[in-house]
Amino acid sequence: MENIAKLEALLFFYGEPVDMSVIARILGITLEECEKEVSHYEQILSSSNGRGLLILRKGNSIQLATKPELKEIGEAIVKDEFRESLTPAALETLALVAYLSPVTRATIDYIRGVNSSYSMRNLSLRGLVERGEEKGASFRYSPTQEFLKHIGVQHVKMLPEYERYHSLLQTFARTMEEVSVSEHEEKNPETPFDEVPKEKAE
Amino acid sequence: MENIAKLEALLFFYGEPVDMSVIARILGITLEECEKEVSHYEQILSSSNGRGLLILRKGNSIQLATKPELKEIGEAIVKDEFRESLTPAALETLALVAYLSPVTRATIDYIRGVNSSYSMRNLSLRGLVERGEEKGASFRYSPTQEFLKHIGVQHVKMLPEYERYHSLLQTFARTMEEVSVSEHEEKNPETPFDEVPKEKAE
Amino acid sequence: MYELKLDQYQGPLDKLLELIESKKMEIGTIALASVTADFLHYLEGFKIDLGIDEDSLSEHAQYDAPLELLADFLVVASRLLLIKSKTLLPSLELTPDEQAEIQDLEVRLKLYQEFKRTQEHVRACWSDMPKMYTREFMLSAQVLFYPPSSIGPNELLGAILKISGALESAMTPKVRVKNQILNLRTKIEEVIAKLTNIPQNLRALHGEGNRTELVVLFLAILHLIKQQIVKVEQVDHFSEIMIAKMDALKVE
Repeated sequence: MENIAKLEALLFFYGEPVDMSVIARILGITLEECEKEVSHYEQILSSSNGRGLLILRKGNSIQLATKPELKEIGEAIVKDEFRESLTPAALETLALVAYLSPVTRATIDYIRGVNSSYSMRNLSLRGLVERGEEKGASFRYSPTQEFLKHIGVQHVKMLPEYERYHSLLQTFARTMEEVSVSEHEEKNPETPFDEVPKEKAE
Repeated sequence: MENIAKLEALLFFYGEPVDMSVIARILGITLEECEKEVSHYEQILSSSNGRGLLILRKGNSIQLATKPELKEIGEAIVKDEFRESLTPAALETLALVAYLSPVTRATIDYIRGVNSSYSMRNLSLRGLVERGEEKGASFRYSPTQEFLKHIGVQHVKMLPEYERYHSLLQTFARTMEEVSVSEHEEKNPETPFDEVPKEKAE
Repeated sequence: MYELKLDQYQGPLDKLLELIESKKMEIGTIALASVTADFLHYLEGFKIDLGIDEDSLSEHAQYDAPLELLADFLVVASRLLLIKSKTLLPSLELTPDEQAEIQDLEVRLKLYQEFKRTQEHVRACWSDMPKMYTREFMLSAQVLFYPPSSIGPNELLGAILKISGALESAMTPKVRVKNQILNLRTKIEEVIAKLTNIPQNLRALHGEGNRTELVVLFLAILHLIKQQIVKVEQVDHFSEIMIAKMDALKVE
C-alpha cells in the first residue's frame, strides 16, 4: 500500500483534525515527506470532479471534509441540526476572530468598543471559536473547523482580503505608538497593542 | 460534480451502513444507476494501491471503511490518542461528569464555557464515561463503573468533597438553565452526525 | 435572555459610525462634534429600549448586560462631550490626557470602520447550514477501556476546584461599570468648572444657538446620570443585588 492510501485511511478513520507530526509518526516518514504526501493528496482531491472530498487546514492540522459544492448532500442527511445563524454582535466578533486569529479578547473589545465576553462565550459554546494558547494572562482565540465548514473555505487565509486585514492591526498599532497615545493607554486594560497577533502563529 | 463524487461525500459523512434506495434518492438517480455508480466506485477503490478505503456490503446497505491491510494504521492512531494522559480539557470534562452525573453535555458545555463534544467523545471511546438515559432531546452522561473501580471509588458520592461541589455546580447549572442560554443547546447533539468541534487546542 | 437581547444591539462605535456616515462626513473632529447631540439622543432612549426599569432591577438578568453596554456607550459619550465643548469654546483648555482621548476616539473609529468590512466578507461567505461536512471522531473505533496513566479521586477534585474557582471569579461583581460612570461624572464636573471659571470666554461663543446646544448636551448627560444610572453592587452571584442611587451631583 502506498503512503497516500495510508494517509487516506488515517484521515478517514480519525475524523477530527490531526497534526502533521502525528501523521508523519504513524506513517513512519519525515515531516517533509509527510507534507509532500499531503499536498499531493490535496491536489488529487481538488483537481478531480470525481472526488467528493477535500482537505481542511488549520495551522498544522488537517482534516477530511466534503466539498462545499456538495453541501446539499450533507443537508439532505442532517436537516436542521447544524443550523447556526449569526446575530449582528456574533457576526462582528466572529469576523474579527477569523481575520485576526490568534487574537485576544482585549483586542476584539478594543476594536468593537464594547465588552465582547458574552459574544465570545456564545461563539465558543457553539464551537465556532476556540481558545488557544495563553498570552500572558489572556487567551488567544481562533476560528474552528466548524466555522470553516459553514463558510465553505479550506483555510481562513482564503477569506476575501485576508492578508490586508490580518496585517492592518499592526499598522494601526504602530500609528498609535507614533502619536504616543500609548502612554495614556497603558493604564487602560482595553489596549491590545502589547499583543498584536503575529503571522508566525498560524 | 459527478455522481461518484456525490456518492463519496455521502458515504464519507453518513458513516453508518446506508441503504441503496436512500443513496439513489439523495443523489436523485434510479436504483439501477445507483447500483452502477456504486460498482464503479467499488472497483476504483479496490483496484488502486493509492486508495485506503473500500466498500463494505451488507444486504442492500453499503458503508465506506478502511482497507483491512491498513488495520495497523487505525491501531496506531488509537494507541497514539489514548496512550497519553488526559488533556486538561478532557480531565475537566471527566471531573464534571463525575461530580454532576448524570449530566447532559449541554450543562458541561455551559459550565466550561466551551463546546465539549470532542472531549466527551474521547472519554467515551476510552471507556471512562457512558451515555445513560435521555433527558429531553439529549443524553445524560455518567462515569463508567470500570473507571470508578480503577480510581478506587465505589460510587461517585464517595468522591472527595462530593456533596459540596455537587450542589455548588448544580446550583450554578440551574441558574444558567433559567437564564436559558439559547435554543441552540436544546437541539439533539447525539446523532451519529454529531461532530460539532472540540476544544482540542486547549 | 438578556444575553440574546444584548446581541441585537449596536456597539457605541458602530452607532457613531452610522451617524457620521448618514451625514456623509469623513471621520474627524468636526464630524464627531456634529453627531454628538444625535449620539446622546440615542443614549437617552436606552432606558426604554432595554427595559431597564428600576422596579425590575431586582431581576439580575434584566439589567446586567445592558448596563455593561451602557457603560461602553458612556465612555464614548464623555469623549464626544469633550470634542463638542472644544468646538463650541475654542479657548477651552484641554489637558494632554483629554487631547489624547479625543485622538484615540478618532483613531478607533477609523479602525472600526476598516474592520467593518470583514463582517461583510464573512456574512457573504456564511451559510446557516454548513457547506462542508466531516466524519465523527473515530467513528469506527471500538470502545475499550484505556484509563489514563495517573488519575485518582484527587486529580478529579483538583480539576473541580479549578473550575469552581473560575466560576467564582467570573461572578465577582463588575466594578468596571461603576467606575466608568464615576469617571464620567468627574469629567463633566471638570468641564463645567472650566466653563464657570472663564466667564469672559462665554461671550466668545459663536452664537446663542451654539451655547444653548452646549447646555442641552450637559443637561442630557446629567439627566442620564441622575435618572438612569444607579450604583450597583452585588457581593456574590447568589446574593441579593443592592441598588443605590448615586449622590446628587454637586454641580448645576
